[in-house]
Amino acid sequence: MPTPRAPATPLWRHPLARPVAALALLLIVAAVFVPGFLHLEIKDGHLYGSLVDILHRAAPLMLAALGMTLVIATRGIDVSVGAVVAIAGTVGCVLVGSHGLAIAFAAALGAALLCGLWNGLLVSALGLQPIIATLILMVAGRGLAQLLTDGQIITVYEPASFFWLGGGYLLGLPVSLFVVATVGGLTALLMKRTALGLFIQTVGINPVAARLAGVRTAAIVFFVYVYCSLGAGLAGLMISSNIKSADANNAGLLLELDAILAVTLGGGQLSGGKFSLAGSLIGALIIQTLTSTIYAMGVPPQVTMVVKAVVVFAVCISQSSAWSTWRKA
Amino acid sequence: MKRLLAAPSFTSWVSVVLMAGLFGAGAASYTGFASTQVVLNLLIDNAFLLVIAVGMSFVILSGGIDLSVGSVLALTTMVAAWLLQVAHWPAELVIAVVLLGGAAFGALQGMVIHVFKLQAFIVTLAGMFLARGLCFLISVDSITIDAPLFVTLSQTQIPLFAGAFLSPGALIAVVVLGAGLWIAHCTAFGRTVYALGGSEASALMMGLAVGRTKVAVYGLSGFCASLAGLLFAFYMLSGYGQHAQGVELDAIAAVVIGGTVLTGGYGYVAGALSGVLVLGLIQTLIAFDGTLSSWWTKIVIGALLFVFCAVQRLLSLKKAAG
Amino acid sequence: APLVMGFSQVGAESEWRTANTASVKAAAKEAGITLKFADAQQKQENQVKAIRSYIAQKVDVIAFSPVVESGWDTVLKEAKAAGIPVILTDRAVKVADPSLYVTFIGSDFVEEGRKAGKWVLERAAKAPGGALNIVELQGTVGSAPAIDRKKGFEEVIKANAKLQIIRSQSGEFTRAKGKEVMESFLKQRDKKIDILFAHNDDMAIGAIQAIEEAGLKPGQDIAIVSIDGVRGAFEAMKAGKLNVTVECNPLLGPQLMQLAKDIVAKKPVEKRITVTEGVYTADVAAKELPNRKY
Amino acid sequence: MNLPITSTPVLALSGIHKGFPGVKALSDVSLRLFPGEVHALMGQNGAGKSTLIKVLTGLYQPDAGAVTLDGKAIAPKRTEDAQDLGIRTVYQEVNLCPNLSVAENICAGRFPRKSWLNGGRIDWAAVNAEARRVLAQMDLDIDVSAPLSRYSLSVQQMVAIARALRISARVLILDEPTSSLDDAAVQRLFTVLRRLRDQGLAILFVTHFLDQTYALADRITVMRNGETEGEYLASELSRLALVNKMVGAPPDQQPTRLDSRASQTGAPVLSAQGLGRRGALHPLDLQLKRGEVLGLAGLLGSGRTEAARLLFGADAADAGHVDMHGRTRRWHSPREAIAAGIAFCSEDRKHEGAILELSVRDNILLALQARHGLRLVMSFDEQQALADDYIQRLGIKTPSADTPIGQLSGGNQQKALLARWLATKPAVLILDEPTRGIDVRAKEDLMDQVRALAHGEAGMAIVFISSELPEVLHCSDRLLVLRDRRAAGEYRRGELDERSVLEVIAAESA
Ligand SMILES: Nc1ncnc2c1ncn2[C@@H]1O[C@H](COP(=O)(O)OP(=O)(O)OP(=O)(O)O)[C@@H](O)[C@H]1O
Ligand SMILES: Nc1ncnc2c1ncn2[C@@H]1O[C@H](COP(=O)(O)OP(=O)(O)OP(=O)(O)O)[C@@H](O)[C@H]1O
Ligand SMILES: [Mg+2]
Ligand SMILES: [Mg+2]
Repeated sequence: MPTPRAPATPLWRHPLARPVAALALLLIVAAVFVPGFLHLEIKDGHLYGSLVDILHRAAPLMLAALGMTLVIATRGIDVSVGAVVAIAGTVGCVLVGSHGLAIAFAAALGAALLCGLWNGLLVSALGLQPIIATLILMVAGRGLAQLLTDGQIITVYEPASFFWLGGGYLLGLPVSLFVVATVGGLTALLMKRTALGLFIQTVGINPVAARLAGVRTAAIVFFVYVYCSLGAGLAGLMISSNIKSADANNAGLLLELDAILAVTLGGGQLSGGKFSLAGSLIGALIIQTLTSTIYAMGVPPQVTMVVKAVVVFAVCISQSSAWSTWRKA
Repeated sequence: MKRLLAAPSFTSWVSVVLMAGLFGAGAASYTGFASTQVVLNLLIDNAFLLVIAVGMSFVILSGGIDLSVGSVLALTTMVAAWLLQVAHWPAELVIAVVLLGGAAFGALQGMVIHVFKLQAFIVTLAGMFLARGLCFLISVDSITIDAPLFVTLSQTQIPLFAGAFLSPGALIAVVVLGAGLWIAHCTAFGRTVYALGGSEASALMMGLAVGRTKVAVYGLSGFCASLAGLLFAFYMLSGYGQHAQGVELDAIAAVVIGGTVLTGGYGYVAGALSGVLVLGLIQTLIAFDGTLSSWWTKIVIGALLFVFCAVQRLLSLKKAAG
Repeated sequence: APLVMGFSQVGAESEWRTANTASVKAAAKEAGITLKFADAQQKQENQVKAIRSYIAQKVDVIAFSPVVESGWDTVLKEAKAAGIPVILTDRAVKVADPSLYVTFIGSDFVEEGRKAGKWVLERAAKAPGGALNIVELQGTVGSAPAIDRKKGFEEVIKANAKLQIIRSQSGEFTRAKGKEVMESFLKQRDKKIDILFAHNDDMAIGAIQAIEEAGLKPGQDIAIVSIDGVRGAFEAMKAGKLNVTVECNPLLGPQLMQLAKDIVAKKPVEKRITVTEGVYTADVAAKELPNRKY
Repeated sequence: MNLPITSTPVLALSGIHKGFPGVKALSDVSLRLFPGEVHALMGQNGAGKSTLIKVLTGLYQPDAGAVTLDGKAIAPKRTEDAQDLGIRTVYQEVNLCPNLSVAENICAGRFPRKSWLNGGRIDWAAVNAEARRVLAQMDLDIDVSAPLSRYSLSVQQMVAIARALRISARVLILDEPTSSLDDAAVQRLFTVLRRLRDQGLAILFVTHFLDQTYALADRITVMRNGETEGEYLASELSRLALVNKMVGAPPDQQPTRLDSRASQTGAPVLSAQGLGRRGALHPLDLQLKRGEVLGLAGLLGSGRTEAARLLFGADAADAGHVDMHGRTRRWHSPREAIAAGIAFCSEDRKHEGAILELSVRDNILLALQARHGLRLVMSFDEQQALADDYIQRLGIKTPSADTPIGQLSGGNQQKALLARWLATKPAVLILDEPTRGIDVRAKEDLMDQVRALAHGEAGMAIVFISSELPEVLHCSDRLLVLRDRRAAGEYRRGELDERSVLEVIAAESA
């Protein structure tokens, strides 16, 4: 949405200030406790280091979070993201060897599109509650993907160009980052240069008023689910390109939860309405930084979850407005 | 008929009819399906889910959500097992402690949600990580429970008629359901929960006890989760950090299938029963079929879920139009 | 009437598991046994439900691969009361009364860990110089294979003080997580990594990619040992990227069916039946690869 | 009737300050409430009346200042606290739960219970009886067990009042309770209020209707721009003086009235043929010509809103159709009606109008943009200019066009929503209670604007619905009276006076 050009509020009041601060704090903690965490070097002609890893690993999550942001902005939720990741990755891997890159990508995104259309249909035409509508695909989706592979992990050996999306480098940086930047940029442009952002928020805040004002509420809702699935499809291709295989049962497992978490950490409200694409991207980075830091610090696996929980609590509470008033009092 | 159609509980009735249809289909296709014990097994096997779903109903009716229930269940089994097997506490005390602990865990989440004005989703998601993580801090391995009380409760069969039986766990679940119904419809707390779901801002302006109710709702859900944990412990006789993975989604699905609206305010606690039974029936159907591969199992569950929800929705729409 | 067997599988979480299921299904067909198959999607409660439904259907014999070891007493008692014999496959259970099941056929995870440890021990004996640093990719936290394989491995390598596990993190049995965790290990530049022990082949395959991307040679710069022996592992060994895999044989279908027939025919069977499992190193990989069925 | 001023006030506020980011809503406000009086709080839109009330009831915490009840300082933190202290409030917007039944909305918080012997559960029979009893005071006989959302806004407003009346209290606060009530309902409410006053209750009453103020109030406090302008005895303050104190300008001449000539009405733009919907409106014929204002008059629930909604396609008609520019149309959604040039400003601004969290600019732009589709209708600067233009023309009091509309006072929200529809330059404009919650001055401006829009070059055809008969009579060129959800008569301007219309409206249905 067009933001006011002359922000009367100081910089630290900016809605993104707190997520950014949380991210910075995490990085500082990591840098202090893990020697060389911030170290970057050039290896094989590209940047190499934990920071690059974080960006690289967060890419699929960022794609999923972008879509989830819009879905949540319309008061919806999409729990089928992980399943769509599995479907798209599988379709891509099954076809890429025999039919070539272009067809495999088109088919994978086509499959994701179908998933989105299905979700959109259930939510906007049939009027099912979003969580149930998408739960159906969440349950069945992995089954469909496994059906394609007969339960096997499909390993891709050829063509090498397939590995470029999830493992290649461009200008010294992972290709996946450029993909996220492009998708994110295009989405932001779509939101700013068209009325889509306005409509999405309107539908999320007050669907009744939106309808009376002449907004095509059903079409908007339909769109966000399709968009979200497409993003998930791209993420699926990225993940399977990265590990050079499709694992229908495990690819993108619980990605939907992380995506929702990313959106909320970035300041999005699950009750719909105002959204921030940049905030969600930062939210995704917070999650990945946390995971990477935990790995790097050598936290024992059985403690990992507790650490994660505590950090999420801390980040949320520090971001709440009640906290600031509380502290002052 | 007309009155039935006009009743606000129409959606719930649709569920019951559809469920009967589903059962009929099973009875027609598979031998041994149409037996009393199969029906009772639905209740026995899903007792813990029913208890969680009752707690979840309140949370969802109040316009919130609680993702931590599955983990709290696991934590309860773990703590109970540890206290019984390692610390050798008496079983009655252990039961009291874990129930209180679960309620406190839930209430604490409610407090964080209320005081810091945070979203329930994110707080309970963190609660989910926390509870699951605490399990592994106690032990990564499973702990077998052999306390006599638990073993007895686990293996008692309450005979009904013609050889059919019910487990104590199932009985407890039914009692919890009854209590839930009573609380929702006959107490001020229950009505405030509905009011919160209808419009929290209005409830606040109407001078209702918004904060207290919110904390209590999550406390209740935590209590139900730990009670479900006990039922689970009776059922499995073990404490384990991986128990009941993803049960929160099952519970939410059950509540929503039972006709409660996820955004709060509309629905019935009784719906939880029909939701749980539908999910259970779908699984029983698949187990009786016994020819589906792992992936077809998922697809068929999804498809049945879809058919059920779509039919339910279309019938409700038709009623709204007519 | 043909024999009816109810079989409750854990899920389809890995290639190994899928091979296991396929073997059981094929063997049942071969043996003329009617198979009632149920997938529990990794949930114990679902397995209990399935077993109860088998009891209600009055099958002749019940077999299942338990998700967890504990918590089976009640339902197995019900099966016993209904007079249905129970066979455990793949994983054992802890029950107070061992007569609740007739026999257990499957691998021993602790033994697998030991085998992996022995290979490392031998390598350490040959290697000159000081300490050898090991990193470990664990399976899903709390799962039986992860706990047991770790236990067996640690038990054996204790014998040599040169061997040290410097890092251990869960890779959740998947390629993607295995790769991510390995990437993180490789970024720690304080200690050189000599050996990687992965709780399954999938994580090892993911880790191999991470090692290559870090500019190192898997199998040479870092020795890799993993467990399962799936086809992908043999391919990696053939390419010289994986040093050894400890087989965990999923193909126990034929043995299971034979057992079922014996039990129904009231023939005596042993309480514990192990499946034949080998340890395959890179040098035999090329020869062995065409024989792999999974 | 006035109590001597020497008696001590029940409730006193002094030196209240309250600021929101960027706005100073209240500065140094004082107010005294005496037992047994009706105290009117008057002021223009955005003067700070509602904010003051919210401070009083603990919904907002004042930045500075003191509130005393019976001489003791109180600091309510929640409405709950205020309620326990005996302060009952009806807020400006209907703040009830749409999902609960009418009876529950009235009794929630203090349900009649069965005895402990019977389990102490809520006594539903008593709840319903109690609700019926309170509503009966206002002559409202509805099914109290039906959910609140089933009823129109005016009924909901009565329910909100009933809720406040149910429990005896020390202080009763009513923030524009009559904004969508018809005359009869207002009279019944007043009867109740007078009785309560005579019982010693202190009543604080906010309204924009001068008639009502003088009919009821003993004392008047005037607020202007977030400050107390002064406190007066109603009997000593003339209407003109009151208006001047509110507006803060020297006495103006009577605002220029438009000529009462019957306007040049042109070709029919929109007509309805047998338009109806089961249970809501009997088939209705109606014609609307270019450049005319058609007033719809009727009692609560007479079907005016429903008629408007059907014309606009907000509800699907199950009988009849509309003719727009000579073409027969059946609306499937408001979109089609908007595309054809119809605009509809709903009576329920909170639920059907305002997008509370969006800026005033976006709210104004919404309908225009929606008609255009996804391509932006205009550049950001032009949007800003358009919004600023309407803010200025309609006198919307807002810090900037970027302020979320939810932070505006009720009346100003209403104006912004009117701007939304004016921006679409419709051929037909349907206004359902557009004067709701607008102050005296703004109301006159609005009515002048309405007539200007119709009679000026734009030549808009306007449907004007208001529960205020004088307004309807003043505005309309033609008047359609509805009764019991069907047309009861149609009159040209000047054919009828207020009295006779009232007779038609209230006539016993056959
Ligand atoms: N929550 C809020 N945030 C920011 N500003 C607010 C908020 N509530 C009210 N205001 C501002 O405070 C001022 C006073 O508003 P208030 O609602 O008290 O006016 P009012 O006198 O009740 O007007 P009306 O007659 O239109 O209801 C307005 O300028 C309004 O914009
Ligand atoms: N007093 C009432 N009793 C019962 N139902 C009512 C009453 N008032 C309104 N309604 C409901 O409102 C619907 C139509 O009223 P509508 O809102 O069109 O009337 P209106 O003339 O605009 O009156 P209002 O002043 O209430 O807005 C009816 O279908 C009816 O269900
Ligand atoms: Mg106001
Ligand atoms: Mg009306």
